[in-house]
Amino acid sequence: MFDTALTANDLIFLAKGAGMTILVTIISVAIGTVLGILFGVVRVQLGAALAAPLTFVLDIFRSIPLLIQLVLANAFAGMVLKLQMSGLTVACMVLSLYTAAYCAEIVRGGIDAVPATTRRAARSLGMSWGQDMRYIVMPLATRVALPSWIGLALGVMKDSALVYVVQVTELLKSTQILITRLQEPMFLLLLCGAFYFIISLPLARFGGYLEKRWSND
Amino acid sequence: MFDYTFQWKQAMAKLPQMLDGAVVTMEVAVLSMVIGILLAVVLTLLRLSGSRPLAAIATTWVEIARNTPALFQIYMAHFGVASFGIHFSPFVSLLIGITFNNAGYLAENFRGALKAIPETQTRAGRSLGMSQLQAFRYIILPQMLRIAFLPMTNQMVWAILMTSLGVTVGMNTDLYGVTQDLNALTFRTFELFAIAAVIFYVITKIITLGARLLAARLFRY
Amino acid sequence: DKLDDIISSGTLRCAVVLDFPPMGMRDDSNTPIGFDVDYCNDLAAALGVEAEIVETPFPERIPALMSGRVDVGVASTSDTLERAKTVGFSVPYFAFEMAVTSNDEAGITSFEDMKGHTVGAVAGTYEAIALQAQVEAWGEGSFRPYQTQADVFLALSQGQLDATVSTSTVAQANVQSGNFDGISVVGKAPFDTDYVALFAKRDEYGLLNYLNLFVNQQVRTGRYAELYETWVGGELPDLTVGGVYR
Amino acid sequence: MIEIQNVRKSFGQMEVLKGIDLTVAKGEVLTVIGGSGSGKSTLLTCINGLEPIDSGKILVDGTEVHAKSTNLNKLRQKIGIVFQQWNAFPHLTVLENVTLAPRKVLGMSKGEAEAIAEKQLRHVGLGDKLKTFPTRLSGGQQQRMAIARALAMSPDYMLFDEVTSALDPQLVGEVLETLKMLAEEGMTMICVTHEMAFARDVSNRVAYFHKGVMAEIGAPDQIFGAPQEEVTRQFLASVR
Amino acid sequence: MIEIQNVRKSFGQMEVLKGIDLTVAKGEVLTVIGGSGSGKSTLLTCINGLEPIDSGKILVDGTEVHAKSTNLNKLRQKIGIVFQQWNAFPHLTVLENVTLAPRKVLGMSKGEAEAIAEKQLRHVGLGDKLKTFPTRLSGGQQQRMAIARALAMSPDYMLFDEVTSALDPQLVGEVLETLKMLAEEGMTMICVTHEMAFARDVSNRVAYFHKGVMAEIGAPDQIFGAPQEEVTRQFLASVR
Ligand SMILES: Nc1ncnc2c1ncn2[C@@H]1O[C@H](COP(=O)(O)OP(=O)(O)OP(=O)(O)O)[C@@H](O)[C@H]1O
Ligand SMILES: Nc1ncnc2c1ncn2[C@@H]1O[C@H](COP(=O)(O)OP(=O)(O)OP(=O)(O)O)[C@@H](O)[C@H]1O
Ligand SMILES: [Mg+2]
Ligand SMILES: [Mg+2]
Repeated sequence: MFDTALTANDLIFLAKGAGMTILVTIISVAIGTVLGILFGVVRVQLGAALAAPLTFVLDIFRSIPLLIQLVLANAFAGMVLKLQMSGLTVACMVLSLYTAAYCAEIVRGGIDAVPATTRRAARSLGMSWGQDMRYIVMPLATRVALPSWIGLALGVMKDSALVYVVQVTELLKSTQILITRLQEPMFLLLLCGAFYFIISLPLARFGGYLEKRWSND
Repeated sequence: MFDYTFQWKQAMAKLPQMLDGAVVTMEVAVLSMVIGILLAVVLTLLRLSGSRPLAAIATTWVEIARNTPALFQIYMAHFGVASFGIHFSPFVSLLIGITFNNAGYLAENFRGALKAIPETQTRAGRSLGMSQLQAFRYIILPQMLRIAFLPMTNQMVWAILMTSLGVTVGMNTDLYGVTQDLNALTFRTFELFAIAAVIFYVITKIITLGARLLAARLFRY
Repeated sequence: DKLDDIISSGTLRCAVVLDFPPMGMRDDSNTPIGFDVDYCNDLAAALGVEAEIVETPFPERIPALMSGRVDVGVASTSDTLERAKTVGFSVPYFAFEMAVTSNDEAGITSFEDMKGHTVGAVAGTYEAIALQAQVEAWGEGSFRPYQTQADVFLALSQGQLDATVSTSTVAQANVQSGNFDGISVVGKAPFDTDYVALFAKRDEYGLLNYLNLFVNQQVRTGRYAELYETWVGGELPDLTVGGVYR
Repeated sequence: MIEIQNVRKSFGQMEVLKGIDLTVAKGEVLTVIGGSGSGKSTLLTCINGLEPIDSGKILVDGTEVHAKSTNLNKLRQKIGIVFQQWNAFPHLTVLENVTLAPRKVLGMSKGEAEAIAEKQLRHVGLGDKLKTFPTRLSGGQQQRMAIARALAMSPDYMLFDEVTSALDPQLVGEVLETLKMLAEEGMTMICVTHEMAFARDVSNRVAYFHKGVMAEIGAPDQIFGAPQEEVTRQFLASVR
Repeated sequence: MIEIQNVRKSFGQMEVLKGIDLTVAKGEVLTVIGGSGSGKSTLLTCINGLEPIDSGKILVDGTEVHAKSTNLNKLRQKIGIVFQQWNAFPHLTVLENVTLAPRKVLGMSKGEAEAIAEKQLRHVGLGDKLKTFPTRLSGGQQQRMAIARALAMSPDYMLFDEVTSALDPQLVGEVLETLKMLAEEGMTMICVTHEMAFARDVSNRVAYFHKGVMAEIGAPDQIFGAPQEEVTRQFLASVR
């Protein structure tokens, strides 16, 4: 099993795929988080009834397979809107909204976890809504939300394995390409799994650590 | 801009085939949940067993399930293990992949739920003369399942969504597989997948709603 | 129109399937090569632009075109009437015979032997559609579509599939590659010759017209024969059909 | 001066304040007593505009609190309020808790704000806890910190809502001492409390609330010694 | 008869029971009092084998509790125990709480178990709560349910560990009444409690625990009226 036809060239090829996985993840998580915070705050601010349309739309992203979202977005952008978008653009757009949908829930949970009395105290000191948000709610909500957010970011990285359908060659796809040439499925798959594992595990552990630390005070 | 002509009629004619696919999707999801829950209970017990090797096996399972893509797990269940001459049909491969994933995530949820149940509950059971297993079965487990019910519902929804990954291991009888086959024949990509999306959405809504009703019935306390 | 767009943009983006040797594959440095890759390069050269190879799995060829990710498909695409409702095809630029490849342990020596076995092909291809229909007609055995040609041969060599139907060129290339142990080409599949064509958006008449002429020129100039000799070898398939106007 | 004129307020169907009239003069200490749910807390949160009112008027130094044109953030700077539940900002040290509003709302420099904060914290007896996080403080210390935090904005009025009722008995004394000190320094205060001894000793007037109505108001001697209303008598009997 | 012979028990470094000798006769009511952390709860959980001991012996009707050969599940059927809190199984109705062990441990039929459960629940005054979930019960009712649950196993001994100390004052009485009733019926009981009046009125003997040692044991009159030990005197003075 350890004598492999894998060359340095192939490793670079795999690394490129890994780079693509990371790139897609970083872009999507960054945009998705900004949108998610926006949506989450809007939801809390409007209340359940007024925010119902937004809730509905975000819920759709959590109720349809990502694969279908990608295929549909791709088909819609190209066939219906006739936009010339690269696969990477479509992948990042879909994944960003997908991230935002989950992130909005996390943000909402975080904000809800800040006791109303603490916010009242801030407002009664003369702080504006924005100052209350900035100096009181955000730091406190972050403690509640960060561990789940780390979980979400890792989830997005793993889900980014599906963007192959819009012709983005990320880590798993690169692995499949090499399997085609080298015919060493088990070895290559283990290599690929190890890579995901190596990025995920420390971050996941860090999230667990934060959760433990912050839940104590 | 919208000079694309939608052909809904042609696509809608395929609805019966797609609904058949939805049934298969449900089969995979439900089976993977039932087996996944049982395995998760076992994994949880192993992690509590105090035996280091057993706990290590369980922990490895959980960590791999949670830290690699579901697609990877399914691909591995089909092409990976076949390197050792073990062959599973697409249906079974998909089922194994999703079940592996479910069990890992659920075991983690169960562990969290267990932490929330006071130690005195076991004590109360034991002091009534129950064995360790009886105390777990009749006192801890029901409470654990209640606390983990919402995460379990979410996992069920994910299981449904994950069935779409079956195409990578040659599955073509589930909803996604059927849709993809139809797409290959007609190339009405947008219409077909839009219908599939609606079906998926409806299924997940029925499940979350059903779970809510079930919870109201099961957990009257 | 599209033709102008391509020329003015300076790049021609071709959808090519890269796990379909010898039509499309990767060399040791994972660079795309193959008949289709060269064909695309020729077309780009004729247009006076740069070629860009966009890898597309079989099921994603047409969606890639429809979504504007590529300008033309040079992807060994069968010109079926059903598909022509959605995209525009050129005249055929290649023709495939269908061959049966089997795992040596399955004991299959002909197309008919496949009856009752687990067989497979690449989802969304001409041969997959035909084979699935045949399996249903036989009423026994089962059919599995995989996403890529590579997965099909991987499954075949692992023994997950007993046999597959694929284009004979692909079958030969894969068997000769030495990557797959224990499989061999055992016969022809009695399917019609699979004519494959270039494709573009169906309302891009200018571009489609250009493609037709280009295919014609490739044959006339002998470039077709030359590419065939490089990548496939053997008897050159006839791209014309007797007894009817095209 | 705080003027409350015929204020009414409902939550949904339930009318919680049924026409309250009340004036608190500069330098006065008013104690509000009354049963649970009688609307005492609601009145306080209406005074600094945290809750809207349905009708009537509240004027603070002549500014109408609930007028559209009123800048509430500005108004609240002169009305300090401390609540029953400790509402320390748990992510900030004691010093940061107190300096936050002066810096961000009043725009003070860090140095300026810290000087004031230290003064106020020493004032309430927390001079040695500046770098501590509130979770490490006892309940009584947290309440005193909340008082210092409000005082750091140099308010003209202070509202206290049962600041001792969530505390262990042995911690109540230290907080009441702080309130007494403030009263002696001439701060205008409205204190909702269940501590009758405090009400008697410290306040200029005592108001008794009953089911959303101010049933009786008067000097402590009068309310405790010779209540006019039957409901007041009953309430006092029940808490004694 | 429960015989405790020179029992020692440590948690890690800390010795919690430092050689306890004690015998409780059939029909006797023993009350155990003592400061927090003196080892009272630990002793009870050792008696029914929930905790192992380090040395010494505990015999229940002649059976050595911590012997390897002892079937603890069987032994525990004759020793009922009720804890300070978290006793109720929240996912089961009151009736199911009580029938669970008779059915699963004793193998009774559902009907049989329910008959017994209903009798015991009526006995403790919960005859009208059979279908209720414990979360809907007051703390006092929950404790009485826990007592009925233990009684449904027809135990020969009952151990009570501060069963009233997590209750609101007005609920304490009803639970103590239930204990008293049991005592009058002749149940052998060990009650750890802080309720001195109960200890005095109901028990045959009172044991005072101090830092893991049984400092004094005797009739209630003696312990409360003329304690021999200085530590007992101090303790009693502090709780009065
Ligand atoms: N935000 C709210 N929404 C709905 N009802 C409320 C709200 N705040 C208070 N109430 C109700 O208004 C009534 C008066 O409440 P308030 O807090 O003013 O009473 P209180 O006199 O301060 O009582 P306590 O002594 O218990 O603090 C109560 O019945 C309470 O339930
Ligand atoms: N499971 C345990 N692990 C470690 N230490 C323990 C454990 N249980 C009890 N202890 C310690 O043993 C000592 C005796 O505890 P125990 O609960 O028996 O005291 P107690 O007399 O019942 O006190 P209280 O009146 O507070 O209930 C305490 O110091 C306690 O912290
Ligand atoms: Mg109040
Ligand atoms: Mg105790």
